[in-house]
Amino acid sequence: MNKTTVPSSFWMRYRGLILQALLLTALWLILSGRLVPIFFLWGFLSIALVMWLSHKLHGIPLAENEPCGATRINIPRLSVYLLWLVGEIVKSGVYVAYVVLHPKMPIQPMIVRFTSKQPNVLARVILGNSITLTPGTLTLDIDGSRFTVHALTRYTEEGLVSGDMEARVARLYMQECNAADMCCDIELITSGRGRRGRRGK
Amino acid sequence: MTPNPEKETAPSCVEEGMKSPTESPIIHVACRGIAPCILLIGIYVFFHGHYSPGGGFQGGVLLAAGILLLRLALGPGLSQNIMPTWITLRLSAVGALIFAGTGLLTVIFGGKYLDYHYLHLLWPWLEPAWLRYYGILLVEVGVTMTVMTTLVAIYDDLLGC
Amino acid sequence: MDIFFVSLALVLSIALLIPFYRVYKGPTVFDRLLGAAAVGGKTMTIILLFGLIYDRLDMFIDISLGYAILNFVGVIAMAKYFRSPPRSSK
Amino acid sequence: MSFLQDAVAVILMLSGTFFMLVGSIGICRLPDFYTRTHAASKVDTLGILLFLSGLAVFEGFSQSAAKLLLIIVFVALTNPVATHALARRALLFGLKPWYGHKDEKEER
Repeated sequence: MNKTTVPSSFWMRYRGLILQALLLTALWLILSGRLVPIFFLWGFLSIALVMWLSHKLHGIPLAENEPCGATRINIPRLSVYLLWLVGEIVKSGVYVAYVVLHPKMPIQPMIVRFTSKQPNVLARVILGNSITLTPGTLTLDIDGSRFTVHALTRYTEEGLVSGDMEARVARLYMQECNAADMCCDIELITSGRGRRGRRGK
Repeated sequence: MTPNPEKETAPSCVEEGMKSPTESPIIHVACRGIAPCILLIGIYVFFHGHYSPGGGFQGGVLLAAGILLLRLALGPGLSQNIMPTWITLRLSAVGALIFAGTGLLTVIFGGKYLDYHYLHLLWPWLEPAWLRYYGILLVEVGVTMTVMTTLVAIYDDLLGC
Repeated sequence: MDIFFVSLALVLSIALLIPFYRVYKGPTVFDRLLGAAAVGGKTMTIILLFGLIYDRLDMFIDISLGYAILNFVGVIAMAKYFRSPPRSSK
Repeated sequence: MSFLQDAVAVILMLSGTFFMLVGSIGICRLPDFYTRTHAASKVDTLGILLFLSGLAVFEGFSQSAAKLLLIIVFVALTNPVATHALARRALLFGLKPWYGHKDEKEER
């Protein structure tokens, strides 16, 4: 495992564990809903048990060549991003419902491959899930930083490779980035016989 | 289109697939993030068997689901950290022992099998309602441990490790 | 309001039965799995509707939460299991 | 207030049921596995989310609504992951996507 720069302050160092404990406490309070002392005791015991079990997980890296806990996500930006994602879920549902209900079914499926310059593996995971939730695109595979995406129509593919969403995800981790050069090495597969289009940027 | 020639010729034996960790980072990260929450939900279901549907068996199944999710994501090798294979059968024996032992304890104290009122020799300061509560909780601890560890042990045994 | 919930449950059960066509007919095993996963998601909502009809929503929410968890774990496990190469075509 | 609450809940639940129905139809109607996965992942997720939020509005401010929010978060997190797992396995399995009517004509 690579040795990462250990953040100096207590908060930055144990932020993951503290946040997880807070999350589990909230989960227990929502689930239990009984404000009786004995259930506080049980809750404390079970949260301690789960924290002890999952604390062993923190040493395992998320992916190969990827140190664990190397970068910190920006929480205020994450909440803004989640709000934006809710809007995208609604849009994508309406769009695919329109495609399904349209009598002619205007689809032209294709597979898009591209390389995205995301800073770390968590950003790639967030990007992959967001691609699945945004209109007409579905993540098929992530291999390193190479994404394989199934797009329903030409229009959705253009929205995908414009790099807007990638820049949004990358901004969760970095200060600023340019949407134009997030997404490179784009490869379109539009037919079963190896006819491919290639667009470089 | 041939999606990915190297991957298609990868070892295709089912057991090899189940033994290796998940390659896709999405599934890996999602399973690792969700598994602790599932474990907590399992413990909640087990503790609240009195008030809502649930209890020993259901809680045990959910706990086993959480551990199996980690087994699926990390592969059997790394997830030995969470619950090693050697401990599963022993824990299930201990669980059965707790369950049967609570019953036998009441028999020893002079009552019928699982007659919780006779547990007052163990905890003389408790009222009968609480005695019942703790007795059932003790039995459920045994059931939960047995169910959870047996399910995990079955999975490990199927993989042959 | 009860009539509304019952009719909603009827419509939902129609929506639940349609993917069974895909489970029965599906040309590949993945189509069948997809149909089964879709059935699972709708069953979860039907359980909640039954909770509303019987006025025991707090109880049925726990059931549907457990159902959602087991559905997810099942799909992940099956997706990991079907790794063998396609058999020689008919 | 209560009337408004009920009206919002009914609208949300009706639209959720509609989207779930459309998702089911899409699973049967679309031509190949990958396009069906689109229907299952997006339309169904939206339907379930709308339905559950309708139920939460109907319940008002209570513990049940909080638990429903929990299920909403859980479904929104896990549904795309589950469909991604299936689609990825199909891709590695070697299942070929369908590329539209144009191709079929050319091949004849």
